[in-house]
Amino acid sequence: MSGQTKIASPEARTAALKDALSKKGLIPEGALEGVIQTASEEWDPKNGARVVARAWVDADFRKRLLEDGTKACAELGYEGIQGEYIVALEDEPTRHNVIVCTQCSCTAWPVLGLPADWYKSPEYRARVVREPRKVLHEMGLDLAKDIAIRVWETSAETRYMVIPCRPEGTEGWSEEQLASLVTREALVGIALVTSA
Amino acid sequence: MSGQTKIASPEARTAALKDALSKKGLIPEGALEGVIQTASEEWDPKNGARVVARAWVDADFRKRLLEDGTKACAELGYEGIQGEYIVALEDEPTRHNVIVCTQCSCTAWPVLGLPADWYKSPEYRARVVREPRKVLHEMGLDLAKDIAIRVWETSAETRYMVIPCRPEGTEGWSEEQLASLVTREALVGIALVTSA
Amino acid sequence: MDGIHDLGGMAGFGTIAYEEDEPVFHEPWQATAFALNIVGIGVLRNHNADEYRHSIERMLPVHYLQACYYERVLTGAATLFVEKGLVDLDDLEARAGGSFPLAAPNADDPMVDLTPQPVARFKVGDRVGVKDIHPKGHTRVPRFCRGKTGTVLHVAPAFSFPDAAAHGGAFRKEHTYHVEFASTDLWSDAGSENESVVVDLWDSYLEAAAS
Amino acid sequence: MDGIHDLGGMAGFGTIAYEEDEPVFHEPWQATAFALNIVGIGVLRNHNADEYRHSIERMLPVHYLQACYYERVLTGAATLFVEKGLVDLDDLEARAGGSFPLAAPNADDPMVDLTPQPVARFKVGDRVGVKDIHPKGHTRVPRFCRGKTGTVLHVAPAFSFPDAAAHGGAFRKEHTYHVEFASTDLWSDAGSENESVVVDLWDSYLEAAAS
Repeated sequence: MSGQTKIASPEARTAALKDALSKKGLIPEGALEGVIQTASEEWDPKNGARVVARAWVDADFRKRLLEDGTKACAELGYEGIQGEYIVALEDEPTRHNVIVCTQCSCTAWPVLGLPADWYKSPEYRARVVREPRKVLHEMGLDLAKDIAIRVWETSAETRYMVIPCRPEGTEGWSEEQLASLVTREALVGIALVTSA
Repeated sequence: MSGQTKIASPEARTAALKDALSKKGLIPEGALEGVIQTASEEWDPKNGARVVARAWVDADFRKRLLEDGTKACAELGYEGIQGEYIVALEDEPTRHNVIVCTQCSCTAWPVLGLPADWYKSPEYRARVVREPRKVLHEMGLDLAKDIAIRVWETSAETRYMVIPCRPEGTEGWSEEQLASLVTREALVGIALVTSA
Repeated sequence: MDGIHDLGGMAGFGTIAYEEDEPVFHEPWQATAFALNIVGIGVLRNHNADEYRHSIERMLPVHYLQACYYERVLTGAATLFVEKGLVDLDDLEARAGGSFPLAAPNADDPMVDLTPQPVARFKVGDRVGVKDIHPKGHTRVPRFCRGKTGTVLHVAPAFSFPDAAAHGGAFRKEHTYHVEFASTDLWSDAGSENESVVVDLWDSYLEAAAS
Repeated sequence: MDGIHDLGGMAGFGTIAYEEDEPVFHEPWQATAFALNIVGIGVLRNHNADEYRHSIERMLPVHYLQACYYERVLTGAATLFVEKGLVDLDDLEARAGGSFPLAAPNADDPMVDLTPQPVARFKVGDRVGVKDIHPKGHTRVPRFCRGKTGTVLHVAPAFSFPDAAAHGGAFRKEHTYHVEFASTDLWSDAGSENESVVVDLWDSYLEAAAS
């Protein structure tokens, strides 16, 4: 492919690509910074947590969320790239949902944020479809054998989010309090929500 | 797996394994040297070449070889480990045979020798079953579309060898002369035998 | 393509490394690589998301497994910028001060013949079979469910068909379906009871199955 | 196991590197590693050939693809010497002056239930289907032919059944068959006319198919 033998670091390669495009005037001013800001600040699992909390306290919203996740998330201002078709998956006491993208690493950026490294790892992608109970166990979530597990493979344009079961002992909590319990892990289904 | 972080070289790891077994007195004197000598000197594609040449000049031997490759090879003294069940595959003008072991790198050591690196490479193993004509072309063997290709996957205990077509213009050649034409590549089917 | 990216169900992988309170980006170059690709898609229109996914799939398998996610993003995006002529590999390598491994070229004849299905053929509850196709180019039907039978849980809107979009094929939209497969159907008697995988599949990947 | 070793048909690999007049061993350690494994099998009876093959299959995928053949041999053999207690990993690493990556442990429940077939059930010309099994342990039925139908070209003698032999299962012998599969049956319309693959398959991997 080239006369060079030593592979440049990813950092040097990234700088090279940026410089080569910039030198040709192809990168509009502020475009990269804008993307990075959106990715770092706007796309946030706290958004998904707020969606979940709202669904827990507002039965009408929950119904709308299950019927049209995209529109319900947009009500709270969460929409856009990789959020064009959001489907919310409601956990039940007897059925647990977990999300993966085995072929790349798709996820619902506006509500879940950019995915964590574990989600993008070959280990998770390879294993969770074949042995979800074992994978969840290794990640700290023990599910009894009689709880069914549905693994959702993000192979097309649907972007999933999990609505975990509301933990006991949270009756009367505010929406904000509830949202603070919902972790990014719970939104993908590798953890439950607890009030402890 | 260990507190060590830097991976020792394969050379250092091999020496470590040899030393650890030796220190326990587990390696009989001369055992390793004996294996290495056999692998380096006895298992030799020249053996397979002699089998092929014999089959070309001796119709009875050819018949025995096709009926029971193991026994026929043993007539010439080629037998033993990884030669317990040898099947010879005779090329025809309209059908070419090529050998692979996709899952490891099995081959008939007594007649073909230990396989070359290309045979053991993930590239060959992955590709030759799916696109043999293209692989052979890349390796210098162009087969017309009307020549059928059979790829033999060494997935069990059969060890294959190819009997290539005898090249034209070799009428009256001695068995030894003919054997000198048969390359290790031809015995696996990535090359033809030519008299040039 | 039946490539290394199609990891679902592959055995031999170890423990999943989990980092508490992981940042969005671990290093600034990762953010830049991510942004370069997004700008390449959304602003420069250099490539679309399907071409981008496939550019990563075309990485050599050992490079794919060695690279972290953002190195994969970088490699895929850079490959497409080079292939479309916006930048030159020699220039990139000179700037980087070392070699810049790209993904391998696209396959000849990357698409298989699948009849377009503009109208949803299936409904919730239908049993569907996944065609056993092996396109040389981009496809979004994981190998682990090919040839398998599942049940439609949900009918999603029509979306651009990726096998075509990744290779300049005629634009078409088809509904996708959330199809549930029992683990024991996917992995035979090495599967597990009470576990299933739901795969989101375009209409033309599917055929009707006996219920 | 559906591991990285099961490479047949996987796309994305590049050109095959070919070396003219290649030596049997490129470096002395490769000869030693090879011999250590042969002695481990044939003299020490530490392990059998099926355990050995599987020990290599259990290498982490990225290590598998990075390693040359003899590093795979070394890793597999060392794993089995450690697992059987003949040597100690800490001792090996102290001697090597660095870490000594081994293969991952065997899976729990490595075998699937296949009825032993002591008598050859098929004959030349029979159409046979390959069971779609996915054992977690060692198996010698490549993934690319599972679920496919082929034709028996040859009936070989009975040999030890590897899925059992690799995991201390009850010893049994079964005939193997050279089964020919058309390329277009294996890879659908991405296969090629006038090409076929012949796979050598144990009896219990197979079932009768309509002709």
